[in-house]
Amino acid sequence: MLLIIQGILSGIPAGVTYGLMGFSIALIFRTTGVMNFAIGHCGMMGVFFGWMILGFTNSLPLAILSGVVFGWILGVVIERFLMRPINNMSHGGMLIITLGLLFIFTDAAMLIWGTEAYPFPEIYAGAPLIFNTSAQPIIISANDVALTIVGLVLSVILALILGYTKIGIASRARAQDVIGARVVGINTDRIDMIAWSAGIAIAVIVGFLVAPKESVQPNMLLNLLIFGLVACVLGGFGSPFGAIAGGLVLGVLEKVATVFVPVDYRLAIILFIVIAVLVLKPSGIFAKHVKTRA
Amino acid sequence: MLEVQNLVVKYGAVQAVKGNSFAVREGEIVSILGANGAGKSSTLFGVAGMIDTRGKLFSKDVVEGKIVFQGQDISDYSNSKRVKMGLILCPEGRRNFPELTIKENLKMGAYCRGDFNKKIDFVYSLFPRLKERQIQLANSLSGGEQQMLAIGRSLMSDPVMLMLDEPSLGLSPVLIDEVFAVLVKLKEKGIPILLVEQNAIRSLKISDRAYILETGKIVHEDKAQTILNDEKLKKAYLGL
Amino acid sequence: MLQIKDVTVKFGGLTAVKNMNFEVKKNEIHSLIGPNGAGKTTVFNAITGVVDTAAGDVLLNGKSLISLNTNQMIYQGLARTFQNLQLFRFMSVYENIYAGYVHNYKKSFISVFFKQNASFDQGEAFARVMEVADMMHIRERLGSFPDQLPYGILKRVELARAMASDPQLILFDEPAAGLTNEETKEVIDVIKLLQNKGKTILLVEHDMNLVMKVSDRITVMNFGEKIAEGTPQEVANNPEVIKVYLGSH
Amino acid sequence: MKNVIKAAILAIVVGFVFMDKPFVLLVFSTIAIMSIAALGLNILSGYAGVVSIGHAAFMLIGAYTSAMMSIHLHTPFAVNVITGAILSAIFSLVFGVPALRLAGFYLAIATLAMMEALVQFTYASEFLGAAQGIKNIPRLFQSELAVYALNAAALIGISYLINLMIKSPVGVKFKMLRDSEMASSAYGVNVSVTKIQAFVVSAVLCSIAGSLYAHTIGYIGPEDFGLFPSVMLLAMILIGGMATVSGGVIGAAIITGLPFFFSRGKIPMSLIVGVALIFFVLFSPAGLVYRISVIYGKYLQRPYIWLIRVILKMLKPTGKFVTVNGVKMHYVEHGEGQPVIMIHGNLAHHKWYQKVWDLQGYKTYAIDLPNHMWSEWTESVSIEKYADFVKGFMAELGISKAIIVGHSLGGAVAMNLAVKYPDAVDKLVLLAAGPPTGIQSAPERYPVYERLKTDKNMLKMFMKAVAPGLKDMLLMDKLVNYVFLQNPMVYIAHADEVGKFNITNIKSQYKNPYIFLLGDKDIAISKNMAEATLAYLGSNGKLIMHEGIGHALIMENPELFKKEFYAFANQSI
Repeated sequence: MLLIIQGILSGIPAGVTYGLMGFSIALIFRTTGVMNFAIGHCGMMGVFFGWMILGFTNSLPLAILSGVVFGWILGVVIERFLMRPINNMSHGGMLIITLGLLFIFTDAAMLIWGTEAYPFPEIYAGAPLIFNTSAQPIIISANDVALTIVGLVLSVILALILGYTKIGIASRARAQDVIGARVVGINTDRIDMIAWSAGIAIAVIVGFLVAPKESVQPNMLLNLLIFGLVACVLGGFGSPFGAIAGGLVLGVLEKVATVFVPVDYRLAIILFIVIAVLVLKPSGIFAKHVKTRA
Repeated sequence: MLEVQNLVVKYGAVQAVKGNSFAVREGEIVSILGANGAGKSSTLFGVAGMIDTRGKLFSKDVVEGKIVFQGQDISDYSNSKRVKMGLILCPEGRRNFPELTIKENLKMGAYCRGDFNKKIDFVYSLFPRLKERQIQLANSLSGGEQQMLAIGRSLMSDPVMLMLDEPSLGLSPVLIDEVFAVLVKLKEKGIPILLVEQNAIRSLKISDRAYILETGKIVHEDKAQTILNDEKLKKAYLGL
Repeated sequence: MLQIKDVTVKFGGLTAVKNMNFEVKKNEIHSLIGPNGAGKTTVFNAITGVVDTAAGDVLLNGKSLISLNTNQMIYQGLARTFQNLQLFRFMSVYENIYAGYVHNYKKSFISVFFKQNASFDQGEAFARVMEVADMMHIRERLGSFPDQLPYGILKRVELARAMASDPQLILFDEPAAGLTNEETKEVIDVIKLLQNKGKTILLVEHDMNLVMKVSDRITVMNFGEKIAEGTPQEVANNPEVIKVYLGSH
Repeated sequence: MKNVIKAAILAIVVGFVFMDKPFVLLVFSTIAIMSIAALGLNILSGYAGVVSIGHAAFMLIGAYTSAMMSIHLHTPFAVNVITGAILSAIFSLVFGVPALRLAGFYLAIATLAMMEALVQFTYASEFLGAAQGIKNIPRLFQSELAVYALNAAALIGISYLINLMIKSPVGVKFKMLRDSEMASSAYGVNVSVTKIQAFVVSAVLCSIAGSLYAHTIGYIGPEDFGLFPSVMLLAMILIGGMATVSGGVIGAAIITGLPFFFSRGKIPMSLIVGVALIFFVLFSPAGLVYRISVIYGKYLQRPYIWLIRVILKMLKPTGKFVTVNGVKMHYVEHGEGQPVIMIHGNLAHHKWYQKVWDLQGYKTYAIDLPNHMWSEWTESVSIEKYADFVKGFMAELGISKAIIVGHSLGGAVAMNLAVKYPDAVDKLVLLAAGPPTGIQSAPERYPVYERLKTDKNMLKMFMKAVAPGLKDMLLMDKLVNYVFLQNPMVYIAHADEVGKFNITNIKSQYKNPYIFLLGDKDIAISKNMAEATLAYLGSNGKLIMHEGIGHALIMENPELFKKEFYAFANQSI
């Protein structure tokens, strides 16, 4: 029992990062209809940039800020010069293009920053929280707590933006009906650009959150890409917040699963579960229905 | 108010509108009539700047021609720029945002133009049903209410000129009466309307002038009253 | 030949087609018309098995089509065209027409790896393709690809594909949509030619000109229900139909 | 079959050239293996239009099955391959039957998850060697050359079988599915069954490739079959060419081969592949195979064709010359008796009549029209002018009246002659002649006619389609070679002319008898067209159809032609 509680508690921080990653994938997919398989590597570019700034300035907040800004600009560039001209391509074509981006960013990072894995500081390095129980203590690292708080605050901010600001409602409107959005004068191109930028910026933040564990290296977010996609599958691609919920479920499931199956097999088993979910209920566990691009 | 010269709309190989010129003057209701697939909706799309062909690598859609609105050449303007000038389209098939609330839908109507707080009362006074249901999602509305919402949303942007595409489509006779009553009210307020309607006789009755479209080309133009008594209309519709 | 019996189609809570009844007789050109959103295409889709019917039956020569999938329709002698031209983009015109004949291949999957089976009855298929290509006057285009051809020719390619399957009944979904007047005239000729060849035709079309010229009988729909049926003359003079098309006075 | 022999010869040459360089042979082995896997993916993605980004998973199944069996059970290679293929087929069915209902991106995620799950399972399993992988997998042969030979043979054999499948109706069904699910369903394609078929075939091919890989390289690890290899497979078919059997080979050669031949670390391969993916999707979706074939057709055969022309010009014309209207015309004459003028068609020359110019009791003149073969070139390329030349030719030789035989475009010339100079025509033998109203050439065909100038392969294909009954390929080759002597302008000009000319008034001018001979396999002239022609010609003749004959009766079945000719020409009027 305690193992399960420990599993749940340590699963939440992981789940938050999966959920945010899923959020950024779902945000771009829902708004623009493109599933971005390069999202992890876009985030990685931002993290590398931030890491570089960290080297120059030694200031963690500045590093994170510059990384996020870099990610935002990357989003603008990708949307404006790659995605906008081809926005009526087939799913297959789009898929291959984002896979191409993934490859390009992998090697670009290697060429610019080398193949080494660099360490990155934790956002909050304090003493871990320890709860003593009769059998065995439950341990939560301080960074995990900080990470969870950052993640949840970010989710709330995103929820507020999407729910109540004009631009947020407009982006939901654009996702639901393009023609409707255009007749009321919404500049759909700009909304798409914002979705790309915001999505990549979130991926950069996720990158910073996991950088202490994964180190800064070209494929640091490859696994998170897969987990993010899985979070989307669980939560349904229709809603970004479904993805966050899916991410939390996934994180907890992953850690709790280790109680019952050998640690090494947990990923394989989760992925098989994901295929089952995808096949049985493609719209996700939480979503009511899903909209696909015609 | 609006003057269109040689409008051409092509979707790939299909030429939907083939070089039409027409105009809408101050305070007028002008109807565009024609069989289904004659190019009426494409005409409105072309005028509203809905077909965005700029910077698209693989798009084969083409819009050509000169569109002058309030003395300004808006042919190169984007859709949002046209909306900002007050040239508003209420599209065919409602095109509401199904998973936004009715209030949010109306808020989106005032996205580019129009004061939300001022206009919302006007729209609610026209369509009291919308006020009752303002926090419900749009997809919970019936067909007629959705049409009200679509018209209401266009009115939110304080139109200088309004283009309506099939506002009575799929509505019951009572609701059709209601819609046409609203159109007359708008006319009284001095808003010119470019109207595309299936219900030819109804729309001619409230119109000042009308154009008849046949396979993408304007074949006839006259006073609404004249057309109402004309055999040409019957030909365009029933092929007699 | 084709009987639509009390067909009702529902989408969620919405009834798109209600108690639809009509019959297409052998070698007849029957048109289904009505304003936008009247449910014509839904009837069409119910016949071809694209949508499920909530009630009623569709009979072709007395055999029910309701339980069949779309891909089994061709075996019942039913071919269709598509409103927005579903041609095979990356296949030549020859292959596109040949595709209409391919369902005649009934050998097992494994046999394709043996040379003698790989090209089944090419002779017969070839002859059929050539025959329908001639009929549609697209013989010179057989080597071309759909992207290279003007819209009017593409329509003929689609008709040729339908003809290659040697159907008894052809469903036309708006054959004149997007065509010039000249091309529409050609379509009228082709439809009449098909009738002469003994085919039965069900037509959904907006172009009243065409409908009035070719139809033997017309069924008019509005709001998912049949409101009139008869010869072109009868339908054109039916006050109900005039009201639907021109609006009420 | 011919391509198989060509490929085998190429493979053998490569083998012998690099016999002493085992490393190079290993590279070629790897290319062959990856080509098989790419071919597998090409069936699914290129032909059936289903994009998978997890196909390396099936290579993993094949590779691990093979490796484990040969290490632990010491089974022979063939058993390993087959077991792996069966396992892959079963796995692809279990995964594919439910998953292939998903569309687009969702299916891509499902394949990604499937692949990742297998890779993670392998990583986790101590039994399968975990992250260390499996080392020392028994090699099949000690000699690298033998290993190479096996891999090359496997590639060639599989390509041959797949080619059969692609050309069969099943291949057509795959393509139909790719281009429009809706239409393919309406034309009898069971969408889910057909997709599964493509999926299983592709899985089996990838599995075979995996088995070969394990035994060729001798070491496998889970990272060999992850996301990057899967996308590399996709890149191979995209770069090489979707929906082509050879596309995967070219793609595999570039992506697998390049890093080997340059020093491995220096080329940022992922960057190149990434850029190539985007570039090919956007600007050249048909891939390199297509580009190469265009370049080959347009430019690379030019020296060869130039050479053909030079050599042919050194030969002596076999016939005689006569100057008509200032143009030297070449002709050959045979036999004695009533004169018969034989006029060849488009892209042809007098030699087309070589099998039929011995006609008992007739003196035949097979001519080269101006602009063709040994005759001089002239600017005036119209069918009417050609008719004038034929008339002039007869006048020069003192022939006042002759039986005129016209094939295809020559038939049009013959009819024109009959309209303009009815007295010169005794009887008319029309061989698959164009209709009196002309045939409009489709505008999109012009680039093809233009291509014929520089592309012997295409011209030959053209001829094969025109004369399906002519089995003597050497003769075919000869006939094609002589075409290159003709005036380059006529390739296009004839297409124009055939569309322009109109002699619908022929009935009122020409009253003598005629026959019209036509094969039922003719791709240029149909029975309908012939019947239309007959309506213009009047009732003084008839149409005779021949079964199994294409556009060229005189080449395909000369005896039949002679029989028909004698029957027609010998009868007294």
